[in-house]
Amino acid sequence: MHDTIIRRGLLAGAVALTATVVLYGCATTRADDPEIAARASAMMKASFKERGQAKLDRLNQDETQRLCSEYAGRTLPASVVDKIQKENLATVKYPADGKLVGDWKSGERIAQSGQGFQYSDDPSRPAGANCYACHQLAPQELSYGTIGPSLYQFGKLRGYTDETRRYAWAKIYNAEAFNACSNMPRFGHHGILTEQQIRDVVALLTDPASPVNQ
Amino acid sequence: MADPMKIRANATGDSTEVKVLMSHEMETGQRKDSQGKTIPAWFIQNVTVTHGDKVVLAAQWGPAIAKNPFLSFKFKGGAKGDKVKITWTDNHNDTRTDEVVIA
Amino acid sequence: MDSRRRQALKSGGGLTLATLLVAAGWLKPGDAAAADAWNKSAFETKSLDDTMKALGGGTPATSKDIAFFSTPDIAENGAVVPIGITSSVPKTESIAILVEKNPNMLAAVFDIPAGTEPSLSTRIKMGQTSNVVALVKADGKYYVASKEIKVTLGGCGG
Amino acid sequence: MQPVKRRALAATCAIVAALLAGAAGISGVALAQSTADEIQKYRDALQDGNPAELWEARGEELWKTPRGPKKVSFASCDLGLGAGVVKGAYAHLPRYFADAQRVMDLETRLVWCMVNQQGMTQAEATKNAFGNGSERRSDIEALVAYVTSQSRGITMNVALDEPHVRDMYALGEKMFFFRGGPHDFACATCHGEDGKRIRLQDLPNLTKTEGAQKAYTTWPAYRVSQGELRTFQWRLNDCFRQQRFPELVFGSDASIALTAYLAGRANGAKYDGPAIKR
Repeated sequence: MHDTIIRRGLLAGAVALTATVVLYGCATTRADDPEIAARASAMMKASFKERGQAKLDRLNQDETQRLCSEYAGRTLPASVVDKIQKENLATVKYPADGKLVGDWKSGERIAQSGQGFQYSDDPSRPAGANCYACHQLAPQELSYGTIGPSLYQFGKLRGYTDETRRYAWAKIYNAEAFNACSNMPRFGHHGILTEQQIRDVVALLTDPASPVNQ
Repeated sequence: MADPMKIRANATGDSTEVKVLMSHEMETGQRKDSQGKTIPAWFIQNVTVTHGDKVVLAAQWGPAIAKNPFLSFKFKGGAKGDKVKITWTDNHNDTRTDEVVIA
Repeated sequence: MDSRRRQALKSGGGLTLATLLVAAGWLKPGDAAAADAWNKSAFETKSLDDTMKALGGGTPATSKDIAFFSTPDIAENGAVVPIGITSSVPKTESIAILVEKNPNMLAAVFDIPAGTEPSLSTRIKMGQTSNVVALVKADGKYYVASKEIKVTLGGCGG
Repeated sequence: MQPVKRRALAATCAIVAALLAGAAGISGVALAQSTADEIQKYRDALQDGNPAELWEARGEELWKTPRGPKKVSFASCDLGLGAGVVKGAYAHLPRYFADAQRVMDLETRLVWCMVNQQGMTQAEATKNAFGNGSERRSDIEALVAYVTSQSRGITMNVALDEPHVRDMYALGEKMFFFRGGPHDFACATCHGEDGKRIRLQDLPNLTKTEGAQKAYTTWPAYRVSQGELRTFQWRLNDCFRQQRFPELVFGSDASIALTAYLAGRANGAKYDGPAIKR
C-alpha cells in the first residue's frame, strides 16, 4: 500500500519538479496546491489505523474542517466566513425546556477534565470540555492555557442576563457560528458534551455564585 | 536486570561533587494497572556512596523518590584519579554497584 | 556495560548490602549495620509526630539554618520535583525529606558523615500541592524547615 | 479566523481583567508572570541531571552489539553519512535512501537496518517502538537516544533541495493544517500562533522558524511525566491521540512527511537533544 502511494508521490513530484524549483525559495509559505492536498489526505488515510473508539472516519472532513484546512494560515475571504458561520449557526439547538443554567460545581469539573474521545479514553465515562487547557476561568486555578481569551468574570462583565447565557450556550454548542475557523471544538454540534453538561458549563460562566465571577 | 548508573565525580580543590542517575522504576505500590490491579511497590531502599573505604553518604529511600533517581552532593578529601563507588539495593533485594574515577 | 560485574552482583543477590560491602572491603564491619538499615516503621508514618517517633527524636525546632535551593515553588509535574537542601546547623548528622500530603510522609533520609557537606539535591514525587519538610539531625537534636510546593496539572490534561 | 475582531476582544478582556484585578489589590498579570517564572525555575532545576543519559548508554551498547538472526551490529547500518557513522547523522534526517527507495526518519531507518541487515521481521523490529517501564523496554528509544546524542551541537541540515524530501515536506505541511475528528483539531490548532500555552505549557509556534527550531532540536526528550525517553515518532503519535485522531502508524509515510516538514523548518539551528521535558 505504501509503495503505490510513494510511487504516485514520486511521479507527481517529478512532474511538479520544474514548478517547485521556482517555488522553493518560499518554502515557508504554505502550499495551496489542491493536488498536494489530495495526496496528503490519501497519505493520511494509509498512515493511520483505527484504535478503540477512534475509527478512520475521523479523517473524513466536513465542509467546515475542509475549508478551514484549505485557508489555514491565510486570511479567510468574507464569503467563506459567512458561509461557515451561517451553516454552523443553523446547527445550534437550545434546550427544549429553555433551562440554560445548571450547576457551576459540576461545570468546574467538566472544565477541568480533558477526558473523552481519545482512543486511550474509556468511552463509557463522560467527556470533559477541558476549558482550562485554553482559557483562564476561576482565578484559583493557576494552570490555565491562553489559546483562547480569559473567561474570568465572564458573567460579571457581560451581565447575568438571558442574552449572555444564550450566547454562552450557542458559543459552547458551536463556536464556528460566531468565529469561522475558531480553534474551539464544537461541543454541542459534535456531541462532545450532553445538554446537561453544557448547562453546567454555562453555569460556571454565568452563575453569580460561580468562582469565575468572584 | 538493572542497568548501569551514570555517575559523574568532579574535584575542585578539596571538594568532590558527585552526581548520579540510577535506572529504576521506583514503583510506589499505590498505582493500579489497566485491569485495576495494584502494581506492587518496587523501589530502591538503600544507597551507599564510598570513597576508598570511607562511606561518604548513606541514604534510605522510600518510594517517594522519583523514577530514575537523581542525587547530587559534595564531599571533602577526594582527589582526581580516586574512585567513587555507589551501590543501591532495592526492596526486591536486587542490587547494583558502579564506580567512577574522579575527574 | 560491564556484564561480568553485573554477573557477580547477580550471584550475590541473596546477600544483604552490608555483607556485600563488607565482603568487598568497602566498609569496616563496624560501619555495616548503619549502612544496611532501612527504617520500615519510619517510612510507613503518616504524620510528622509519628515520623519523629520512628526516627527516635522528639519535637524538632524550627530553624533558619536550613535552606532549600534549586527547589521551585511550583512543580510542572508532581512525578518529578527537584529538592535541594542545605543545612548550616553545626554538626549536621542527617537530613531527611518529608512530604506532608504524600500517603507516607517520609521520602528519604541521608546520613551525612563528617567530611561530607550537609547539602544535597534529589528529586521526589508529590501527589498534590503540599508542604515539604527538611528535617535535620545535628548533634543529637532535630531541626526543621518547610516550604510549600504547588503541584500543577499540565499539558492537554491527559 | 477573524484575527482583528478576536484580538480586539481578547485585548479588551485582558484590560478589563487587569483593571478589576488591580482594584482588588492583586495583579492577574503579575500572578501569571510569577507562575511562569516559577515553572521556568522548575525546568532549570531539572537540567542538571537528565535521565536520558541512561537511555543513551543502553543505546550505545545496543548499537555495538551483534543482533537479530544474522548476528549483525549497526556497524553496517548507513544513516546517510556512511555505514556505521553516527556522528552528526541525525542532523541530516529525514533523508532519501536509494537502497530503500524511500524518505526515512531515524526510527524508520533503524527498523530498516534491523530488518534488512540483522534479519528481524518488521513485527519484531517494531514490537516495542514505544517503551513502558522495565516490563516493556524499547530498544528503538534507546538507540534513538544514543544516535541523537551524537548530533548534539551540530547544525540541522535536512536536504530540502532533494526532490523526494521536498515532496514529503510539502505533504507534511498540508498535514500540519489538516483539521479533523470530533474536536476539529489540527496540529496548527495548538502550534500555529506565537506566545500561546496549554495549561502552563508553552506551545511552540511551529509555523515560525524560531519555534520549529526550538521544538525540533529538543526531541527526543526524557518526559518526567512518564519517566520515559520519548522519540519524535512518539511525539507525533501522542499529538494525534490528543487530537482525537485514530492512531498514527509507526514509521508510516504521514509520520515521515510531518517529521520532514518540522525537521526541515528547524534547519540552521544547532541540535540540542535529547532534552528533558515535563
